[in-house]
Amino acid sequence: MTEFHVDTTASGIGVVRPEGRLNMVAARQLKSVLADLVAGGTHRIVVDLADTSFIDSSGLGALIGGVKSTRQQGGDLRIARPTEAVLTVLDLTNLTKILRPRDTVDGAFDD
Amino acid sequence: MTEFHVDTTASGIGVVRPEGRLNMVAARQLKSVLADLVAGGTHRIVVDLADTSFIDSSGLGALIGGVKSTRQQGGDLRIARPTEAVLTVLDLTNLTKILRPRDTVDGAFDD
Amino acid sequence: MTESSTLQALPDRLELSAPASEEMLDLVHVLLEHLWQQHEEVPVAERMRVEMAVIEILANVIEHAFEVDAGRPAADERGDGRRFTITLGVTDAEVLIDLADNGEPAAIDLSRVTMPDEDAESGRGLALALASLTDLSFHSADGRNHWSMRCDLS
Amino acid sequence: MTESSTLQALPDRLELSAPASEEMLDLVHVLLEHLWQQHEEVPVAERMRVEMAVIEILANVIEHAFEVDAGRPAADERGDGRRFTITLGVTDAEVLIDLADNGEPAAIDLSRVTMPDEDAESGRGLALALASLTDLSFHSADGRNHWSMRCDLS
Ligand SMILES: Nc1ncnc2c1ncn2[C@@H]1O[C@H](COP(=O)(O)OP(=O)(O)O)[C@@H](O)[C@H]1O
Ligand SMILES: Nc1ncnc2c1ncn2[C@@H]1O[C@H](COP(=O)(O)OP(=O)(O)O)[C@@H](O)[C@H]1O
Repeated sequence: MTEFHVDTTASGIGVVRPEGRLNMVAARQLKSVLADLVAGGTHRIVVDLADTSFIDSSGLGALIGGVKSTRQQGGDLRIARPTEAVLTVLDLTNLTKILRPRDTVDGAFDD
Repeated sequence: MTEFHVDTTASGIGVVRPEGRLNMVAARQLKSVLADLVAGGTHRIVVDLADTSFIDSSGLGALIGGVKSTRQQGGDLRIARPTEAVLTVLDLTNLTKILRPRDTVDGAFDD
Repeated sequence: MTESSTLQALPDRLELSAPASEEMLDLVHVLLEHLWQQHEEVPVAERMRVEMAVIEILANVIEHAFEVDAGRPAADERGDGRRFTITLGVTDAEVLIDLADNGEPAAIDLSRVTMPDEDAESGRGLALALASLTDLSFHSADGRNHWSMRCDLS
Repeated sequence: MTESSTLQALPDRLELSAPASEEMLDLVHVLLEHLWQQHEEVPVAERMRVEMAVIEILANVIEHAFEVDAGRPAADERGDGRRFTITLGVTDAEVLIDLADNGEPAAIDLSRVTMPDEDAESGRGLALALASLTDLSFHSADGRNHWSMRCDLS
């Protein structure tokens, strides 16, 4: 079972930390976690991937969906601290531009 | 992987807490943990089974072996806090006398 | 229908074929967890009984079924590999498990199995499996040993 | 020998046959962990590539291979159950995986698969599997779809 830890920082940024594998089943959950945040007015979101041991195309799809829905509201979704496995998938799918990895959760919205 | 946490109390009682499943592979490890304790002069041992989710006949064999080797040295091996799964196995194998479960680790040598 | 053919016809049965090595015990524990996930109706008492029996029998297969017997080379030395196949399923009324291996034909008489004395350090495996299950049977044919396990749902 | 027959002859291959349901993805992750435990020589980069490809292909099978096609009832409605069989093995030179299902014959042309644009929310599965592996092939015959995966050890 993949768990999702959700927090909001003092500056109103939503931080989502999936723990485990982001495959088909977990991607559906991530999608709804992100949709709930956006619907609740949180338009800047960091997905902290430090504890995400695996991601597949459906997990990527959920992240891209989050990028699009936050940007429509003038915000953004950024990813931080990807594991080696996640980096490999981002490389193979040419997504390191739209999902540029940040080193820290706190600094993910610094630029 | 089953892990073994080993401690010695102020009164010189060895406390072994296996974490996970006590099957064939882990039973061999438990056997050598117990043998090391006895060889090192610890003749009173409590095996804390609170985190032992499963035990099979080889796990039981390792515990019985520990009972015999400690008693040979004038000591004893006692078990504490068995889970439901462990209790079921003790019942089915008629071992609740030689391995009478104690409620607490601290009180395991009170009688 | 025999129990085995009932099991082999269950559309959601799980089947694993793997080398008969100790590391596979953990994999079979996980396989059982998935079986229970698919069948939440199986009470926890029956889950524990089935898990005990399956692990005992599989541990025996790993430990004994490939011992060099009367000078014949063991299965792995003949080159065909020490392997087992386990099939797990749940019907409305029972949990069914089949376990087959390609080891030496075993001479086992389950009617003579008894629980050993309390200070025995081994020899409890088959007795514990028998005590856990509603029915356990064994036969050896065509170079394979077959174990059939059944645990009725109360 | 073809890759599939090499794989089917490996004495320490792992084989799982199970219903094609989402819960099985986790079980296959665990199966891969056991394969790597048996084969510590496989570098971590290749482990990741194989895991990605296997999970992508299996997720596709679970999602697409049983869609009702041209009015024919899906496999599970015909009563024979949606199932897949996965076989995993490691030779001196490569990791080999076969995946077969009894779903509708799929019309898949791997030579036409491309990676979609960066803002696409789906359609990356097969492209990612292709990019991860040394070789991926597909064919459909006798009512079964077969995927063969190969990842050379560098
Ligand atoms: N799968 C098997 N193949 C061959 N012999 C077996 C098998 N299982 C059990 N036996 C024989 O039956 C005996 C009793 O087995 P068991 O009750 O599990 O106790 P243990 O394995 O601790 O000796 C074993 O010592 C072995 O000689
Ligand atoms: N196992 C399969 N059986 C039938 N059709 C498939 C299978 N795998 C893929 N397809 C088809 O190929 C298309 C592309 O698949 P894929 O690249 O995995 O992207 P996605 O699944 O996100 O659409 C799918 O939309 C589907 O139409």
